[in-house]
Amino acid sequence: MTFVLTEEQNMLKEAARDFTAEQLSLKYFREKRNAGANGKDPESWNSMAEMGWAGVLIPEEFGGSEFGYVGLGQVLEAQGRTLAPTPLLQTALIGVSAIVLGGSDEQKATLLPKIAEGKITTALAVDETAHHTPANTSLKAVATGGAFTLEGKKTFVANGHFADLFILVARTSGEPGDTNGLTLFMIPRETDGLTVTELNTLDYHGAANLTLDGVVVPNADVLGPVDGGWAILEPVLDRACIGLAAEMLGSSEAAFEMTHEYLQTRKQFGQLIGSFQSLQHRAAIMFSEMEQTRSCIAAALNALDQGSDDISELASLAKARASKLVHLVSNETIQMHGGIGMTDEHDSGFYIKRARVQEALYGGEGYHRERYADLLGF
Amino acid sequence: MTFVLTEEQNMLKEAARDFTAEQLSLKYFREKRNAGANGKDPESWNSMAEMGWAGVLIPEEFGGSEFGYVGLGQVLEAQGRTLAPTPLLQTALIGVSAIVLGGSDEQKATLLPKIAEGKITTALAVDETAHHTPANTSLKAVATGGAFTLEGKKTFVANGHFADLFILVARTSGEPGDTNGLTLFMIPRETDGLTVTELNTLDYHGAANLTLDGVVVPNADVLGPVDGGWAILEPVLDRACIGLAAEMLGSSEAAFEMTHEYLQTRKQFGQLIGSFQSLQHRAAIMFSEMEQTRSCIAAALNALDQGSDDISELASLAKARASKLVHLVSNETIQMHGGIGMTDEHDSGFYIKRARVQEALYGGEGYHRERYADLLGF
Amino acid sequence: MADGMDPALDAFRAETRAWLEENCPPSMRTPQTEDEVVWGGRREKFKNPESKLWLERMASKGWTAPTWPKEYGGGGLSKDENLILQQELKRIEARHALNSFGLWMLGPVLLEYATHEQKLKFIPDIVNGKIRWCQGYSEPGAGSDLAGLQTKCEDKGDHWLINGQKVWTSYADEADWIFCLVRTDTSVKHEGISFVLFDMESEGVEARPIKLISGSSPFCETFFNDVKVPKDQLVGRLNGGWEIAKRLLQYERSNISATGFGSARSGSPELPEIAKHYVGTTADGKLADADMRSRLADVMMADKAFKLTIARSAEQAKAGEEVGHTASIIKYAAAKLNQAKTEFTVEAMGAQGLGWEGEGYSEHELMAPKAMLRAKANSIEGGTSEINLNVVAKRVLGLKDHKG
Amino acid sequence: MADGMDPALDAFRAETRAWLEENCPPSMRTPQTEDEVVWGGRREKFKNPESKLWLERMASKGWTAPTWPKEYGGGGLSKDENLILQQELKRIEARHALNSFGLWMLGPVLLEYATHEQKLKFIPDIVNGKIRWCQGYSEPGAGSDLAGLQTKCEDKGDHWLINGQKVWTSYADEADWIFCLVRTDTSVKHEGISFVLFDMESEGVEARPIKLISGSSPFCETFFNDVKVPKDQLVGRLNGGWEIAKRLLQYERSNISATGFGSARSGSPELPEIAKHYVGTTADGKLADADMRSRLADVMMADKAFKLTIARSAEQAKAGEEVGHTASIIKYAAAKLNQAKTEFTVEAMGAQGLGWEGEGYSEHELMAPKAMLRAKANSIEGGTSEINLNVVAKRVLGLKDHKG
Repeated sequence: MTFVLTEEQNMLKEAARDFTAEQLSLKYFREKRNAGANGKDPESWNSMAEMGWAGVLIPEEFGGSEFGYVGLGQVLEAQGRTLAPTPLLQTALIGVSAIVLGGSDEQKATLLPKIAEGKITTALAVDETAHHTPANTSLKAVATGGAFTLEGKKTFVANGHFADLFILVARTSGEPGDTNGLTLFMIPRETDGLTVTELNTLDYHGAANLTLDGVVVPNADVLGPVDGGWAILEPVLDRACIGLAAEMLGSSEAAFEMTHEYLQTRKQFGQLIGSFQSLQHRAAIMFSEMEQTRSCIAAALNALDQGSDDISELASLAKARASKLVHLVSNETIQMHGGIGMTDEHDSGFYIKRARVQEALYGGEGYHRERYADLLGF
Repeated sequence: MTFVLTEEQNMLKEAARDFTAEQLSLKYFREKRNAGANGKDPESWNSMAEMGWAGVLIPEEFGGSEFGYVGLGQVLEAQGRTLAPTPLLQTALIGVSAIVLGGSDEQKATLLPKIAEGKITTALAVDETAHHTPANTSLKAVATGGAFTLEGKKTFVANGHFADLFILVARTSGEPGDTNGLTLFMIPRETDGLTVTELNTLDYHGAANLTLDGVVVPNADVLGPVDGGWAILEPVLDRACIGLAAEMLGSSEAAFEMTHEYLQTRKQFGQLIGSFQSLQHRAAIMFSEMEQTRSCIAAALNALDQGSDDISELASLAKARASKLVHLVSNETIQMHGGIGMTDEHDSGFYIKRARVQEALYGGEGYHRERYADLLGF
Repeated sequence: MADGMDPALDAFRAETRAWLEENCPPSMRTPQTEDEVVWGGRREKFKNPESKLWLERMASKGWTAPTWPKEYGGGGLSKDENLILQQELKRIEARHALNSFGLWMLGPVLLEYATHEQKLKFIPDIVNGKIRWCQGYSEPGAGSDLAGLQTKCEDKGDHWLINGQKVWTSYADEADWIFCLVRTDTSVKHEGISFVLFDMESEGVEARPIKLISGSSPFCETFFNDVKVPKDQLVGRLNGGWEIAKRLLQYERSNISATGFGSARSGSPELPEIAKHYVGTTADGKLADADMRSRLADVMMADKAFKLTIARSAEQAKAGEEVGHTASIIKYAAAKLNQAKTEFTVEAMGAQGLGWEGEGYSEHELMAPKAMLRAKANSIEGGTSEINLNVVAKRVLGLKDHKG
Repeated sequence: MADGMDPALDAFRAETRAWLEENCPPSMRTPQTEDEVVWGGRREKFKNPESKLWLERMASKGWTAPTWPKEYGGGGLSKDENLILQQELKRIEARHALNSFGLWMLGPVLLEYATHEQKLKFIPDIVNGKIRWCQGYSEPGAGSDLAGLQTKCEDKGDHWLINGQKVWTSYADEADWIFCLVRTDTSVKHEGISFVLFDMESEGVEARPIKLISGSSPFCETFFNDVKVPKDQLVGRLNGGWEIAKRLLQYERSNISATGFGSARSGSPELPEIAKHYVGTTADGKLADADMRSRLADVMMADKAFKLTIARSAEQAKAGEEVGHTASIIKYAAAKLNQAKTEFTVEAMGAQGLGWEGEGYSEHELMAPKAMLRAKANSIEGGTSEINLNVVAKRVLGLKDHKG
C-alpha cells in the first residue's frame, strides 16, 4: 500500500498530532519567540526523544524503532502544523540518514544510540552561497596524514546554532561544480578553529553561519568514502527534501484550516465572507492544490521505505509542489484574514515567515523544477 | 503626447473601425471561411488601398500619406477586432518598413508607389524551423556574378500564399546563429525555382511554405547591404511585433466585448451569469490586463514615430504582453460562453484559433520574455 | 483476494481462464483501434467480424454486465468473482466487448428505480448490445443549471406528449433509444422533472450533429416535435426524475474521474519528446529554450501529481477510506491538466502546430491544435469547473451561500 | 502651457523662481531623507532646522496648499500658476515643505462641506502645519464594509458623546486631531453616519500602536471612552457623513494611484542587479538561474506595463479624456506588482533574504523580507483587491448584482 497508513503508522500520526497540539502549540511558539529563544528548545526535544521520535529511522540494534520514513513523515507533518522548531528533520532524518547510508559500523555504534536517546543533535552544513547548489561546494579539506584540515565558510545551517555535531560537505578534490571530489566530515561543535555565528532568522527558528579556520578533522570522522561523498549527499538531500515537504504540508494544512475557520465566522456586509463566491473558488483551488501535493508527498515517503528507483524525481516533485502550496496558502491566509492577518498578534505572520524559509531550504520551486527536468532528461 | 491621439489619428481610427465593422465583419469572415478562401480576399485589399491604408507609412514623394505608426496601429487594431485576413501588416507595415529602411532610391521609387496603390502585396520570409529564431537562418545565397543563387526552405510565411513579392532573409556568410552574414532579397512570386506550398492554417488566414531550388536573384534585387541584413531585419521585426500586437489588442478587445455582452444577457439559476462574483472578478482581471497591455502598445507605436532608442524593448514588451492577453481572453471567452462557445457556429472559436497563430508569429510570450531579459542585460 | 484463499474462487478463476482461452477470438486480444470500438445497437456494423462473435459470447454469459442479476441478462457475479473476471480479461489483454451508455449509466439506475417489467424490457438489450442508448439532459437554456430544463412532457391520458429541444446529446444520431429528462410540472423546478425512455425512431424526433471548434463531434442537437411516448416508459415516480438524474450524473462523473481527460489517447509521443523534436536541444541534451523547459517541467509535475492523486484516491477507496474530499477535485484538476498539456503541445510544435488540414503538416501535427481546442470543453462538459469549485466549496469545505 | 503664451504667467514664473532662489534653504534642495520628513503638528521636532524655516516660508505664501483660497490661508493660485509653481519646485529639486493628511484628504472635503466658521477654524492650521490630523475610519468589525461601523456618537444636548473603537488609524499616536466617521443613527446603515472632528487630547481618547508582521508601523488601535465633542465640530449634515467619507476615499485612492506602492523607496538597487549579485551570471552575462531569469523578465515587464499605464492615465487626464476606466485598475495592479517585486527580491537573495535582525545580514538584506511582508497589506489597505475588483466589475463593466 502506498497511500494508506498502517494501523501503527496511524497511531504514530495521532500521537504526534496530540503532542504538537498540546506541547508545541502556536501559543507556546509565540511565548518562546517573545522570550527570544530563536528556535532553541532542548526540553521539548527531550520529550520528543522520550516518545521515541529521534529514533524512528534508527535500526533496532542501535536503539531505534526502525519504523520508517512514512512514519517519520507523520511526525514531521504534525510539527509543521504548529511550526515547531525542533531538531527532528536535521537529526532524526538528515543526520541519521547520513550516518546509516555512509557511516562505518563503528560510527553507527557510537552515534546512533546517542541520537536515539536525544543526547546528540546534528546539523547538515552544505550551502556556501545564498542559493542551494550542493555541487558548487568549494570549502577545502586537505589531507594532512591521519587528518584533514578544513578552511572556508558555510551559510544558513539549519539548527546550526545549537547542534552538537555538524555533518559538513567539503571538497577534497575537483572544482566547484563537480559532483566528484566531495567528502562528508563529522565535526563536533566544540572544535578548534570552528566559529558558529548564530543567525536570527525571519521564521524565529534560527540558524547559523560557520567559519572554519584550520579545523582539523581526524580520518576517523570522515563519513563515507573520501571524494565519493556525493553518493551519500544526494540521497541525504532527497530525504531532506521529502521530510521538509511533509513538514510544509502540515504548515499548509494548519494555515488553510485557520483561514477556513475565519471564512466561516468573519462577517462583512452582513454576510459570512466565506459566502462570497470568489473566496469560495479560491478556497476550493487551494484545497485542490493541497490534495494533489499530499499525494506527491505520500508517494515520496513511501518510495523511501520501498527503496524505489524514482526517489530523486519524487523528492524534487514533493519539494517543488510543497513550496508552491505553502507559498499560495500563506499568501491567501493573510489576504483572506485582511487587516488582522497583518498584525503581529495574529498567527498568519508566523506561517508566511516560516513558509519563505521552508521554500528556500534545499532549493525552492524553481530549483526543483529545473532538477526535475534534468532527471527526466529534457 | 505619447498616449493621446491627435484629431487626425482619431479620425483614421474611426474610419478603420467603421470599415472593418461594415466590410470586414465576422459574418463576412465566416462566409469566406465557409467558401474556403483561406485568407485570400483581393477585393477587400483594393478597398483598403483606396482608403489609403496601404500607404500610411509611405513617404509622400512615393505616393503615401506618411501618416506614421500610431496611425497604422489604429487600422491594425480595427482589423484585429474582426480577425480580418488582409495584407496590411505584411505589406503596409513590414514590406514598406523593409524597403524604406533598406531600399535604394531606385527600389523605393519602383516599389513604394505600387504598394501605395495596392497593386503589390509583400510577405516576409524569415523562419525556417517551427520556431521563430531569425539569427538561425541557414538558407544559402551564393554570389555568382551579378546575381545570387538561393537554395533552401522557408516555413509559415504569412500572406505567402498570395503575396506578389517575397522579402526573404538568406545567409550569404557565417553560420546559423550569427547575426552577421545575413542578406535580404526581394523575390517575385513567379520566379523559376521557387515553389510556394499553400498552407491551410488553424486561423483560416492561410500561409505558405517556400522551397527555393536554384532561385537566381539579380544583385539589383538585394535589399540593403550584403551580409548586413540584420541591421534592417531586426528593426523590421520590431515593427512587425508592434503592429501585430496592435492587431492582437483589437482581437482581445472584441472577444472581451462579446464575452462582456454574454455575461449581461445569459442567465443560469435565474441569475445573469455576470452577477456571479467569481466571473465578475475574472472579467475585472481581464480588463486590468487589457488596459495595461494597451499602454504598452501605445508606447511602442509612439516610440516608432519618435524614433526612440528603446524600440526593441518596447517591441518585445508589446508582443509578450499582447500574447499573454490574447491567450487569456480567448480562453476565458470560451469558458464563459460555456457549451455554445465550443460550437463552430459561434465566433468564440475564431478568436482562439487566430490567437494561437498571433501568439506564435514572430515569437510568443516566452521568446520575448527571453529577449527582454537580453535587452535589459540580465 | 489472494489466490488460494477460497477454493470456490480458485475454481471460478480456472473456469474463467479456460472459457476465455477458448472463446476470446485472437484479434480481440490485440490493442483496440478507434474504428473497431463496438457501441452496439441496431446500426452496429462490426467492422471486424470477430467483434460480433466476442460480444455474442460475452453477452451470452452476461459478462458485459458481470455483476447485474442473471434475471435481467447480467452475469450475476459476486464482487470477488467480477474482480477475478477483470483480472483474467486483463491478463490476455482482451478488448472491451461492448462500450455503452446503457452499461455505464442507464443500467445502474434502472436496476435501482425501474419496475420489474421495465427491467425485463430494457436491461437484457443493454447487456447484449442490441439497443444503443443516448442521454437527453442539457438544453440550450439550461447548461450548468440542468434543472432549468424546459422540454415539456404532457399527460395525454394514454400517452405522454413531448415537445422541446436537447443539446449535447452524444451520439443521438447513432443511438436507438434515449433516456431523457423532461418537465412534467412547470409550477416547481426540481420537483417537476421526470425521467422517460423512448425510441429515437418515434415520429417527431430529429437529431442534428453539432460541429465543434475542433471539428466534427459525437454531439447533437435533438428536437422533439409532438413525440408520443407510451405511459409505461416513465421510470420512477412522476416528478421524481431529479433524484434519478443526480444519481446518473454521479455515474457519469466517476467515469471521467477514473481516467482523466485525454489519458486514453495512447500512442502519441510524450511531451518532452515533442518539445525536443520541435525546439531542439543544447549540447548537454537540455531543451534549447530555457523558458519553455521550465514550463514543460511544470506541466510534467502537474501531470505526475494528478496521476498520484488518482492512484491515491483509488487505493483509499479500496481500503474503505473516505475519498469524497479527494474525488471532488479530480474533475477540476483533470480539465486543467489536459488543457495545459494540449496547449503546451501546440506551443512546442510552433508553426507546425498551427495547421488545420492539407499539405505541410503530419497527421500528429494536425491533431495537436484540434486536441487543444477540444480540451477547452473539459472544463465545461459534465459540470463546468465553476460548478465543480462551487461544489468543493459548499459540500467539502462547508461554506454557506449568502443568507437572505 | 508653453512659455511665452501668456505674459502674466511668464511674470509669475519669474517671480516664483526668484522667490524660491532666495527662500528655499540649501539643505531643502537635497534628496529627502526618511527622518527629515515634516508632518507638522504640535509635536513636530524639525530635526533639520531648515525644514522649519522652509515650512514657515512656504506656509506664509500659502504654497503648501497653493490652490486653496487665500481667505483660509491657501495660496489662491490658478491651475496654471500652480503648474508653474510645481515646475519651479521640481527644477530646484525642492523637498515637500509639508506632508499631511490634512492637506491631502481633510482640507479638500472641508472646502466642500464645512461651514465658513469651520473653515476659518481648521484650514489655516492645516496650511501652516500647526495641527497634524489622523483619519478614524476602519473599525475591527468593519474592514471592507466600512459603512458597517459602530462607533457611537450620541447627542447630549450641548455636546456629542463618543464611544467606540477605530483601527488602522495611521499616526494616531502622533496626531493632534482626528477626522472621524461615527454612527449617529443605529436604525439605518449608510444614512446613519456622521463626520466629526475632535482633539486627540480630549479625555477618553487612547491610541495604541499596532505591531505588524513586518515590524513596527504607523498604525494604531484607537479607543474612545465617553469622549465629549463640541456640537460645532460635526461637518456637513447630521447623518450625511457617508457622502463625505466616499469623497475622502477618492482623495486617498488617487494619492496611492499617483505613485504605486513602494515606488517611493528610492536608492535600493534594481531587481536585475540584486538577482545578479546573489545568483551569479553565466559567461555571457545572463542570470545563472534560467528559471529565475524568466520570472524576473516577467516582473520587469509587469513593472514597465504598470508605469506606462500610470503615464497614460496621467497624460489622458491632462488632455481632458475620460480616465476612470484606466484609473480603476491601478490600485489593484499596483498592489499585485509591488507584491511580485518584493517577493522576487526575497527569493533572489536566497538565504540572505531570510534574516530578521542581528549578525550575518546587511541592512538591505534585512529590509527585503520586511518589505515583502509589508507589501501583503497593499491588497488590503485603502480598499482590498477584492473590493477593487468588485468596483471594476460593477462600475466600469456594469455587471449587476444577483437579483432577488
